[in-house]
Amino acid sequence: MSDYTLDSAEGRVEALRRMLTIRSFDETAGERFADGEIPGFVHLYVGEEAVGVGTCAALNDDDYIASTHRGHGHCIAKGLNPKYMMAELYGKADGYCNGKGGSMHIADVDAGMLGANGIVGAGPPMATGAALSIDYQGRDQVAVGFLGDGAVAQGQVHEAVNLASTWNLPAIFVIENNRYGEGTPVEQQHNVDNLSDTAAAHGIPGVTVDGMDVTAVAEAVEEARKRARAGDGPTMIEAETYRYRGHYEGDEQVYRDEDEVERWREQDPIASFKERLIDRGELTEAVFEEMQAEAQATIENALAYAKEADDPHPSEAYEDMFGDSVPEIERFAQQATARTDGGDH
Amino acid sequence: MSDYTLDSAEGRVEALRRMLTIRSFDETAGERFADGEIPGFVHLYVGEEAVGVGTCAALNDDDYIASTHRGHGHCIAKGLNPKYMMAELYGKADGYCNGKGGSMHIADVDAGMLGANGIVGAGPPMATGAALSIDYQGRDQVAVGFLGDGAVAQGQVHEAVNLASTWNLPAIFVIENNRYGEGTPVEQQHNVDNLSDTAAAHGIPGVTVDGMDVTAVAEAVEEARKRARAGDGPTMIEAETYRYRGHYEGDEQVYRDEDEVERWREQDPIASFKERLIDRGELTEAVFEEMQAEAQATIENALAYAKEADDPHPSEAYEDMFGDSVPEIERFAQQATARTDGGDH
Amino acid sequence: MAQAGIEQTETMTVREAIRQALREELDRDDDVYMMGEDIGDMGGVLAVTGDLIDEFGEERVRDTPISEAGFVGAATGAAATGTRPVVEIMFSDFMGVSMEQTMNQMAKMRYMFGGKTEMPVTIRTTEGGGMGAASQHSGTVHAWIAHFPGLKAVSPGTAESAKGLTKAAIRSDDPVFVFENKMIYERQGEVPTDPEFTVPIGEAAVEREGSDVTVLATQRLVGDSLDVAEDLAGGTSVEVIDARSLYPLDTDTIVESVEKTGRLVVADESPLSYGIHAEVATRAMENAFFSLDAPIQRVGTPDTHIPFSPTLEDEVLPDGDDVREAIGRIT
Amino acid sequence: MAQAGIEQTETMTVREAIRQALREELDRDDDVYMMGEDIGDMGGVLAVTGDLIDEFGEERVRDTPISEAGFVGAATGAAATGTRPVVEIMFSDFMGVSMEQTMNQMAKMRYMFGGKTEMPVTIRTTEGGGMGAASQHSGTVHAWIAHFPGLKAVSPGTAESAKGLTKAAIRSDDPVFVFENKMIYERQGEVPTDPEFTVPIGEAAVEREGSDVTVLATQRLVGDSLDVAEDLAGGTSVEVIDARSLYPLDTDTIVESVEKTGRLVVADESPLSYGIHAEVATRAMENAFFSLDAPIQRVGTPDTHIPFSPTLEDEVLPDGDDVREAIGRIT
Ligand SMILES: Cc1ncc(C[n+]2csc(CCOP(=O)(O)OP(=O)(O)O)c2C)c(N)n1
Ligand SMILES: Cc1ncc(C[n+]2csc(CCOP(=O)(O)OP(=O)(O)O)c2C)c(N)n1
Ligand SMILES: [Mg+2]
Ligand SMILES: [Mg+2]
Repeated sequence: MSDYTLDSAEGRVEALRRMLTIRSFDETAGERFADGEIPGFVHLYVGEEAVGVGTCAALNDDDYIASTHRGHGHCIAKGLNPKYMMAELYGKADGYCNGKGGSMHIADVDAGMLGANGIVGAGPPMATGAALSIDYQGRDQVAVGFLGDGAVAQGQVHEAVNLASTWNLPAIFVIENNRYGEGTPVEQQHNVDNLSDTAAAHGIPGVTVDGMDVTAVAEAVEEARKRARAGDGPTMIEAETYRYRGHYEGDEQVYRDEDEVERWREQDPIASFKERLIDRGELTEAVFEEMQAEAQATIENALAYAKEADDPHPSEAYEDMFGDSVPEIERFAQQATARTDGGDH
Repeated sequence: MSDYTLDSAEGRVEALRRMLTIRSFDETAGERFADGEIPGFVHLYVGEEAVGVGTCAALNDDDYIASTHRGHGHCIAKGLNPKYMMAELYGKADGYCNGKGGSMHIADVDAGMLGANGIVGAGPPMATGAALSIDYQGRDQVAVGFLGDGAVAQGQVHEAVNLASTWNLPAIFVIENNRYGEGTPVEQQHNVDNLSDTAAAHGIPGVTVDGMDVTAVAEAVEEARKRARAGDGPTMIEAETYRYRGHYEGDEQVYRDEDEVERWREQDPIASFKERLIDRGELTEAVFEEMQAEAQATIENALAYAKEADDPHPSEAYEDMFGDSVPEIERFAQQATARTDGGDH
Repeated sequence: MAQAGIEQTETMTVREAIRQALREELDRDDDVYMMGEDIGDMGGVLAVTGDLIDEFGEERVRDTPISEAGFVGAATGAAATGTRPVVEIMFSDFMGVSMEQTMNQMAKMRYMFGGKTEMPVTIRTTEGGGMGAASQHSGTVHAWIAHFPGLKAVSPGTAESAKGLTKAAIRSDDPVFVFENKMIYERQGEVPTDPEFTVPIGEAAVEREGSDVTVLATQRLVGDSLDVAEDLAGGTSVEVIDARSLYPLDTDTIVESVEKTGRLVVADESPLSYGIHAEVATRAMENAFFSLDAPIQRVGTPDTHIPFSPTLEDEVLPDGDDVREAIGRIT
Repeated sequence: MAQAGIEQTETMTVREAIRQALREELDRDDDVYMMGEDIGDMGGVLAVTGDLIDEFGEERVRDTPISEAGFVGAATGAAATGTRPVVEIMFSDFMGVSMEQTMNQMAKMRYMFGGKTEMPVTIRTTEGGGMGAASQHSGTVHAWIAHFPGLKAVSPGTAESAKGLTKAAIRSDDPVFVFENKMIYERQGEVPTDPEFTVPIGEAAVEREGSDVTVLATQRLVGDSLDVAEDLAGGTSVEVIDARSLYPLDTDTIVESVEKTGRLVVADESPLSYGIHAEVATRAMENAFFSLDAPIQRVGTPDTHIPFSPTLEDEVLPDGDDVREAIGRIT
């Protein structure tokens, strides 16, 4: 079981905490990017927190997830440490990928997080593969592949789902339908009412759930997990959600108006879940504020850590290409080491 | 309109004639292959004639088809000349591809035949592309992409169908479900009741028809054609059929028993259509036998033609790579020409 | 096709030059249209297509679903049936998605069909590291396309060649890949304004004459090499050639230069092993074996992916310093 | 890893040698399993896997749907999570379908993740013309994989190396592509029987010693070159090296030979431009510049696809005659 399940009050509060942590992480990352501190591309999860958290709440700790380019939320939901995540965004030596990956490639295979992925649609084959290992070795796990609404158009998604279905593997596919692929609305990418209709092509159940509601997501994933573990094969879940920020930081968002964003904000997954917990007497406003402050503190610590952490040594650029070293690369590694040993360059 | 439509007696007889021609072509090709006269791979259409003929009967002459590796039937249904087809199988200079393509690549773009294709699943993107040209230039045509049951697992098929659907293009996808992809039964490749269920993933109508019945196929395609021309987008048609011969010539067919083949033969598309035409008084046994003899004669002529036709000149290997010539290839072309001019090698 | 109308020029960036090329060709030929992801209202992720949609509408500047196999395949089918698609693949790293359609259909149809079809399709895509975009958005894969029979590949290094090659690609009846290095979009240059100006595919350009050593460069490294040449002027006289076309490759211009200088550096961002460099070096050797006074030097990415961290990315990416060192090793 | 146990050998074909390698590795390690199209009851289209399914069952010899992107992607995910898949791609021409998973996932994961995963996946695939299979079933695309960072590529020319390289590939924690030329499946050779025998990836083999000219060959052209060497014996003394591993490439063995002979022919079936040849030639030049007595000769496919008609196919495919002519040009 995961650290938090939504069938206990503690679990629900923990889920809320994770959503707060994600939001804090991503808003901070957005600011730091705007200030030019973070290189490359950054895709934020603000508004979509219920999907990642709802999914991971229903998983066991040793289950796998394969993420997308919009992966920070999945990482935190799966229990990764924001310190090393932020260090990775800053390209530091002890980021999750030693600075080699950045936002789009954060991974922690041992924690079951098979990587954010810069390729749209690449998560599902990865999840099918992990489910294959599970099945082959008879382990008691499942593998989840996240994908966006846009990614549903990718052939590799269909191939992966079909393979998982035909081989009856313990995989779950979670579509995060946030209504856009970059600037293109979902209606211009697909001609179906629900993206979960895709499931019909592969003979597996497809459900569409409210992706702004963390419990709705968790319930669907829990059921899918049971099904998978019972040997009944994969499930496709579409979670209807929305991203509040641009596709990536810096996006001018010519394709939508602020009104639309505002309408979705009214269903905010954090605010609405908080209200529900307060209504149920599982949370007070005061405790919530404390949690929020804690989340912010966690991220500020992570940020301070990331900023102060060491850059990788240039020679590390030549490591990790293979399990062993090859002469083609080795000579550059030696030059790089020699250069810094000699102090020049 | 095509040369034959199934709503007239003449059309029906012509359809039967084409089916006979296909069968005769393919049985002859099979024999010639067994005798070592035809190089490479040969995939025969025997048993599946009703699908290609039913489809092309419902098309106009200038409509496009994009075929598969099992393409002879599509060619003859579309009106290609068996002489140049057979010459191509023999690798001769005036085969449809000047001997460069062989069985797997017969094409006649001017006749709307966009090529047999050695890549499983490659026809649908081609058909979507032709439909795009049609749509873009406002022409009154449609484009059909054929694919096998196995090909339904290819991602490019999904991408192509989704694109055609989203762009509302005048395309039709015809799945020839002959129950096997090479030696693997359809059940081990997919987990759906009908392969036409695939249509649901892309928001287009999907129908399954009796692929041993040429009129059933033609009716489905006719309706799909109307739909496409009315601007209502693509349709997916699954035709249930069967191949009598091995996957390719030389296949030992360990994956099925003769009984299964025999059961399908009882629904033979030629025999059953012939019976129907006789019942309707549109054909007599005598006329049928005459037609059969004619078909055989046509193929024998084609064969004689192919055998006597000239081999391409070796220097032709260097032609047709590009619209113009590039120095990298030109120097080999010159060497080849010089070699034969000089008579050596 | 000669370089017509190079008399009148205008200063513009590589990005503007490409957009102008697209605009002119859309204007010239109704059968030409573009497709790609977010090239319409978004104006392209790297802002190359810009406002073309306003001018030409969404039938001619088409946003696609995220399905490179589907739309590259469709472009191939469309090119075989009478229209002239110009496709944008956002990052060349995504070319893997559409490699089947590229290698087996687009590249082979004309040949397999005995010449019975044309294939007037243009693929524009972006390459290269330098913006911290990490390994899946920074690759330089043009050697694949240059190697694969049936495809032409061009790689402009200047604004002029960016415009002229893009136009030549669109006018060609063959599949042409235009590899745009994303770090030079802002680089400025003089660009001919005559709408009939094109750069013939298969011709390199001597961008600077010199007598001591030849640097054959591509893309970003053309500008970097010109800067180095300028720096070294007085000491070492460096001839800088922009390869411009990778396939076909202009052997004659390279050989002529090497016969003059006797020394060659090949600078290209692709991974070193089996990269562009080796082919250029081998052709130089095959055709100017006895003119070569020193081993040919290769400047490229040392067989790694492009890492995210700026420290690491700087380490592996070839740049002017590497060109300078390579020159130093043989002069 | 040394070449252990080469004392005892058995005569077998390349096909048998590969099957034996697969059998031994399936036997040795429960985490190893195979997947591909019709490798089970059908025994593989070119009959390599044969009856392995009878011995190991359908969990370990898995027939897949026709979806190379799906199963290569799945193999990648599986290799990252504790199992060791061995994938067959029926014809290397189909590698385009799975190129995304190959280039962006399989090749990059270890590096992008800072070394936090292994990638023990083996891809076996068939290459080459000669059976009239036409352009979509006859390609030789190994230069793509040899060029792309993060992938290893081997290309056996003999039964011994076919067995030893296949086993080494399966035991490797890196992605290794094994390129099997389909025309040599019937070629026989002596093969070590010790189940611990492997051929280290990255080591070429001098298959025949000589002093006048070196022929560095791959796959089918190894055997063809040996035949030519035998023919020429007495007149010209030809050293024949089987490259065996394309990446990493054994520069030392090549350079040592060239330093001895002063002359080099590179014979490989890939298209000539940007093919294997140029890299080998360039390394020879970089490392033995002053030993070279004549321009290096390339023998390969002259930048065309492989046409169907036997007359045309013969014309473009490199063979022993081409090797002989190339030797003749420089000796
Ligand atoms: C194969 C591929 N094509 C294109 C892209 C560029 N790209 C990155 S994210 C994105 C949009 C993805 O949309 P969606 O799947 O809905 O995910 P979201 O960004 O909305 O979370 C695109 C087109 C890519 N990374 N990979
Ligand atoms: C991409 C690709 N993968 C594999 C093959 C090898 N292959 C050729 S035909 C075939 C079976 C195709 O089955 P199906 O689509 O049902 O067509 P059928 O042969 O039954 O007409 C396979 C696997 C191929 N040609 N292309
Ligand atoms: Mg989206
Ligand atoms: Mg079939």
